[in-house]
Amino acid sequence: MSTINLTIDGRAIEARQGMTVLEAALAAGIYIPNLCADPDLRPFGACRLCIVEVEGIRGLPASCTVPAGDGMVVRTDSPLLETTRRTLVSLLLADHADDCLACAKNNRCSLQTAAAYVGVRERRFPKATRVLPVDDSNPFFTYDMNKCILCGKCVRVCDEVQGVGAISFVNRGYDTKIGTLMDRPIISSLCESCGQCEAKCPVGAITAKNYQQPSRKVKTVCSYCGVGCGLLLHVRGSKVIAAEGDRESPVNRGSLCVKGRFGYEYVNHRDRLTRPLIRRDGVLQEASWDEALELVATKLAEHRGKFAALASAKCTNEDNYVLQKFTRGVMATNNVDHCARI
Amino acid sequence: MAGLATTFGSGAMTNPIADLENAGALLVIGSNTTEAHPIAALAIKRAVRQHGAALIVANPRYIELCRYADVWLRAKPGTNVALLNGLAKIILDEGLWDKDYVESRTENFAAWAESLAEYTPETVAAITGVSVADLRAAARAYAKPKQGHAAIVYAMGITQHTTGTSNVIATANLAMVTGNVGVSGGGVNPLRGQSNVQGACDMGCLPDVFPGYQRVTDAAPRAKFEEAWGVPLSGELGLALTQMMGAVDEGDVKAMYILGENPVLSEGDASHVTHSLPKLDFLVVQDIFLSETAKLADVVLPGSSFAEKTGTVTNTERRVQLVNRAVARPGEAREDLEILLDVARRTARKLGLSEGLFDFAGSEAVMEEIARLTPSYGGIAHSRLGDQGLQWPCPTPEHPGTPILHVGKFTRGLGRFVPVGQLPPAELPDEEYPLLLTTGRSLYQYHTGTLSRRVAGLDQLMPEERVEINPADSVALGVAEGEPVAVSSRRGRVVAKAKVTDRVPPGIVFMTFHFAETPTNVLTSAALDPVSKIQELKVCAVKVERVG
Amino acid sequence: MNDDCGEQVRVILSGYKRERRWLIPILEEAQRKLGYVPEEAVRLIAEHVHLSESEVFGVVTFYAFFRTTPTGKKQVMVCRGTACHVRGGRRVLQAIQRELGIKEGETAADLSYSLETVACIGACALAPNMTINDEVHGRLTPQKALEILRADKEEAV
Amino acid sequence: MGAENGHRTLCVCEGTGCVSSKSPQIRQRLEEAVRSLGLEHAVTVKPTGCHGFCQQGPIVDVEPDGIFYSQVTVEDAEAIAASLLPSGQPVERLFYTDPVSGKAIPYAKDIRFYSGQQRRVLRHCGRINPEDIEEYLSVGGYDALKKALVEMTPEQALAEVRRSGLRGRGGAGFPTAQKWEFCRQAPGTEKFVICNADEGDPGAFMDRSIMEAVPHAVIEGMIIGAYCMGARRGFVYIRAEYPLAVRRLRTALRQARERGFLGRDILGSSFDFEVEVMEGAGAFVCGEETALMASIEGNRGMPRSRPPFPAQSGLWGKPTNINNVKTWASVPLIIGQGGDWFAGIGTEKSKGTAIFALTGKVANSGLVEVPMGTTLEEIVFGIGGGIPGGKRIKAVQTGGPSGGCLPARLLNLPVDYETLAQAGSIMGSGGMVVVDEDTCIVDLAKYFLSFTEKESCGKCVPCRLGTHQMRGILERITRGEGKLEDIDELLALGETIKAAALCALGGTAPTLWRPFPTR
Repeated sequence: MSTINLTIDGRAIEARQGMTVLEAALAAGIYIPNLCADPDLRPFGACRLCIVEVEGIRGLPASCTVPAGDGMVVRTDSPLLETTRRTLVSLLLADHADDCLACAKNNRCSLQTAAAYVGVRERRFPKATRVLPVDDSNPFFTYDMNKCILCGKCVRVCDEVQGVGAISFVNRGYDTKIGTLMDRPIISSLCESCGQCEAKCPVGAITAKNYQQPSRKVKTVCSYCGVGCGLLLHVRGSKVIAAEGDRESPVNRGSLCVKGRFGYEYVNHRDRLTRPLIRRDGVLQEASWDEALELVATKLAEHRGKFAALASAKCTNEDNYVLQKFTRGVMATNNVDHCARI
Repeated sequence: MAGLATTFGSGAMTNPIADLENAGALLVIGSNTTEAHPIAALAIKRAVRQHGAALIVANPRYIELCRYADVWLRAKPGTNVALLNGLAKIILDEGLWDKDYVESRTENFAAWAESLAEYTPETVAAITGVSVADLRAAARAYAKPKQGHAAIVYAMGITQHTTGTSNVIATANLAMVTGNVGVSGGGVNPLRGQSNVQGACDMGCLPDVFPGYQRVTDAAPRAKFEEAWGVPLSGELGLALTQMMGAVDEGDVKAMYILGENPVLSEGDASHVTHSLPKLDFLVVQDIFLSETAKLADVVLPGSSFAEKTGTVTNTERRVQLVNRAVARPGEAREDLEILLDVARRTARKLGLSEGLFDFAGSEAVMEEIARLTPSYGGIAHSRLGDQGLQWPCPTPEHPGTPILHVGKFTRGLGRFVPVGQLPPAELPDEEYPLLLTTGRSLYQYHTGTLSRRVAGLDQLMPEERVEINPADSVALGVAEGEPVAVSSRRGRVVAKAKVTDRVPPGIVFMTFHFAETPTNVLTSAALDPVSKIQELKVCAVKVERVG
Repeated sequence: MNDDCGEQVRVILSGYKRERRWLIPILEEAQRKLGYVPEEAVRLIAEHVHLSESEVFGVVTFYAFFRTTPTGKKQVMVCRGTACHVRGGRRVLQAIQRELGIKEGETAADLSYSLETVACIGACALAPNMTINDEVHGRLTPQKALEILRADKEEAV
Repeated sequence: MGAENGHRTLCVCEGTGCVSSKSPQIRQRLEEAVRSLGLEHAVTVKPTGCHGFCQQGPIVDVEPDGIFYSQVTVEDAEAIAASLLPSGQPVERLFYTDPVSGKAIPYAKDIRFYSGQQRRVLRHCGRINPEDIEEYLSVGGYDALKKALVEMTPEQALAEVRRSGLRGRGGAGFPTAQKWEFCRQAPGTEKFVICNADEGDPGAFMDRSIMEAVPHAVIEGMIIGAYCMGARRGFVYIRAEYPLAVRRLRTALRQARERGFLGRDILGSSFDFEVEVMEGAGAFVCGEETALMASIEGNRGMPRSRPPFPAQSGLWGKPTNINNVKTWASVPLIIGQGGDWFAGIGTEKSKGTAIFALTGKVANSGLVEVPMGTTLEEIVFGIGGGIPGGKRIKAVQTGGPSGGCLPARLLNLPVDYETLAQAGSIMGSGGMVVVDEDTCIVDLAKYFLSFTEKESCGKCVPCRLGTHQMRGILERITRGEGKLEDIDELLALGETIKAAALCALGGTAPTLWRPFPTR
């Protein structure tokens, strides 16, 4: 992959061929405010916050769509850029519900970040008066188009990455919004509830229900189908509170399906077995580990050779290895199988 | 898996999932990929929608992928061999095959080609119900993609038949004759159902092989394991799951240990399982919930969920990946490995065997032994897995893993064409049971529902079983949308609400097996593929009646 | 939508390749034949061109030519081009709204007329203009527009 | 056609304007009258495209005499037919009356509206039957194509276009040859040419008239262009609001195909080319070239950022050239008569003629073709005959919603790309709306803003939300609730939108009042 050299704000920057100016800047640690650019999605160029000045190009091109060119000279700030960005942010804020403190995306909202960066602190335009209905129909996430900035990330991830196309831009001009066929609730669309729209939404327009901030994230592998998607489990205390697709995983590159993303909940379920059970008088009753294991060992030892084990396609390689080793090495039989449904 | 082992020498997905995106044509057969393997389906959809790949879907039921398909082959259930042989015959007759590849990389071509003689398009059309025009369109699209190679993707719709092994061999023959094995964007790609089915197989949790598919009946590997473990080992084939119940009935098996599985709901002719398990003298179930199977146990041991353990799993593309503990276990529940080791040590002690066999400090140490004894895992260690994992075969600590199998040379040397013939399913509709039941999965539930039913949102999205039935049949039976119906077979009866839809063709009903309230597998047949011992869950004869 | 409608859409679809680029021509034909693009048509068309129904709906709602609700038998379009604007087009529109009892973008309850405005029909030299089912009427005054409409209603009877 | 033996042709205008006044019925009645008078061998009645003087329609021309009948009705047909009897006299009551002198003028050439023009691109408009390729061939049609394909290499043809100095007739006036060169040089074997016939500017109907009158000229230009650039497929993207133009274009394409001007191995040159018609569906923004391409592909017509430019990555990501109807229609002239001839009129930087749709508060509305550099005054007061009703002119609006208003004091400006741009407007696609003293400029500004707001695709923030806010401010001003700061806010918003909008629709939307800072 060939590299190119360009100058951004007087700094010499090296970038990979094929990068946009925005990508080159961000990679070099130069922040340009942006709302609709995303490394997983094709350039879109709608929010216009990432405008820059490029020598030899007329006007203020959006850095998220301009390919970085060798020898390019770019400025990311100038009085014109600053006023323009301030006006853009003010326009967005005029059209955006303003209950930041109560918003699930508070403190991780890109619009807040942009407003702080460009220095918008007061209302400049009259507040939009239209109120759009909140769509609460999905069990996992909520659509509130009063907070939508039409960056299109949800539509694009649903189409480009997930290949579902449950939502689309509907109408045009000022009436444009994100919607489904005949404007129905999301639950009655083709939506497969993967929640990738929520993951990509930079503002509070699409939020996970019962969102909580995690105290840490743990990398692991999804427990459902055989694809083996990379997960980041969000943990708070001793509870798994959310799952996020691992962008570094070569398997899913950040994508998840509904089960991968929301299906972790069983881990916390009240039905979880917490103590060994032994059948006494026909009824399973709680017992101590030592009691249970002694009984198991005693009974199994009695049936050496007349034993069979069923390993698990949900357990680890190490678990299964030990079970077959036990079956073959101790129980002296090759009667070991699993629900190999292929 | 036996099918691919016979033809290629290795029974696993040949190409990485991400590589499906590079295919110029895709044949998806017996796989409802978007529901059963949603993220694998993304690569297929991207290939089609963003790179213009041709998509051929072979499925009796209308699935989401049909929306993107250039050709949809709505073959009757149980006619896969005829369908695949028919495609191969057209490819040969129209000269669309890869002569150089066949000559240099394969054997037994002539005998196989001869065996196709009877599979003329007209005959195949009659057997499968697919038009000759669609057969030709599919054969051409698969054999001559506009760009790149052609990939085959399949799942249980191919394997869960009495002819499962033949079905798999037929896909392999098709891929070889068009030069599509051992190349990027090609291959034969079985998608595996559960998070670690591949790993469980790799680890030798099969009655005929030690870890790494080393046969128990072969002296050399047996000697190797005997030496490593310091115990004598049986050279006799063990019982497959599907044979175990019979052995229980016969009294040949007295005790069973079931780790995290729920055969009471997942196995074909499930009543047989429910009936047999109580005959055991002793049943241990290790699980995280009191599953339908655990309820029959003598001892239930509370294990750990994936979020509470550390170890590795191997996905469908042979990628060994790290599972990391995120949270503590609830109550007194213990880590699965710890329980297994404890049971093993205590039992060994009682039998006067060495406990040292199970003296592992943790899962990482277990993997060290696996690597030592399993050539394809030879280079695998927890410390190497990182973000990317490693795809086996990975024989040495320096080996980067193997994304694509059979590059330049098949695992068995030359790819072998194996003639296979169409045979009818074990049970077909008749007067008494006039409809054909086929089973599958839904996106919103998983397997027997043990996990997914305990996620409130998922249960809200799909709260109950719905029997899919064609509008024509619903009219004939006087069944309306949403009405409860009884579905019965020679083996059992269940009740569920009807979903009237032309996703299923007339004469066919579809059900999932996710719901304990509607244990679909009491209906299905226990008939087995003679080689793989997999049950024929995709075809059985049923009748549907109104209830109440 | 009744089955007949679905059948009509299937007939339309049979004339087009299953590629996205035919989406707008298909929608145009459906709009012309059915008077609007019903929900069921959106579904059938989406499947034909390998798109999701929402994506097709997004296209339908982008273009002014398409309707998702039934339109009147007669479609009155009042031009809101510049020439029409400066020559009193707005008063013509107001008069028509009063006469038909519907506003711009609406359809009469008896499905007799729909009223639309159009960016410009390009008959600027005759401004102000309107069209009734593709027939252009120029040099309008509010009075003349009403006469034309009333004559049209008579004819319909 | 000829004048030999006293043969006459009645050219009945069947452009959209005249059709709306029942010109097809007039033609039918004329045919009947001619038959009933036994004149069928001496008189031909034929439909033609737009004569340009739409305001005076329906128009019937008697050729070769050049008698011009205006505002003809069905009832006048017998009289016109009778006038062609050996004893007949012209029908004086149908003569055009000069609005200034009040005199009746029998001949088109004496009418100021026509005599002030220099018709080149429009020279066959109103003279030939647009639905008959024979008529186009009889006036030298497709000769330029033959010349280009048989006598010239693509390079030579392109050089001729370069020599002509032709600039894009659709907006900013980018040099056509240069644009072609970019596409020609772009790597790749699959290339497309597009004719942008999505004439959306309110107040503009030049493209419609050309397509209705001489569709073959557009097609011929496209084939030559495709030959120069190595494109094998072309598209005409045309508004669905122009049903007549669509029909005529389709007819013309069919005839051109039958004659071997389209298809494989055109005129034995081994050059293949095919053209398809794609109808728009009512979105002004699709006149923007990237939105237009999105629409052809079956998407919402939302523009995308440039670079990359269509010449590198256009339709389906392939190199694509888009030109406007007038640009394509100019090409056969350039190849036929030579680039130098074309460059012989106009100004230093703007060569050839400009075509305007002159409308609004002006005596003679219609289609006007004048050399580049003609003054506004000549167009409005000379050709246009001034302002009716003794009103005073206030301004001339050019360039549609993307253009601006030129106040009366600038009437002496010569019309070309640079001058208009300096004055704060643009040449645009050629709409020219005259505004008199009765019209409120704020109201006009509000009109254009409402238009832009309604037609905004909604993709980029400045256009979607900025025009909305600006219109709100203007509403307040027209309600009398305006504040002084509102003017500053309007100007500031205007600058932001201009600087940051994704495409030219948004980018030029708020410029209307720039020449009127004090309003």
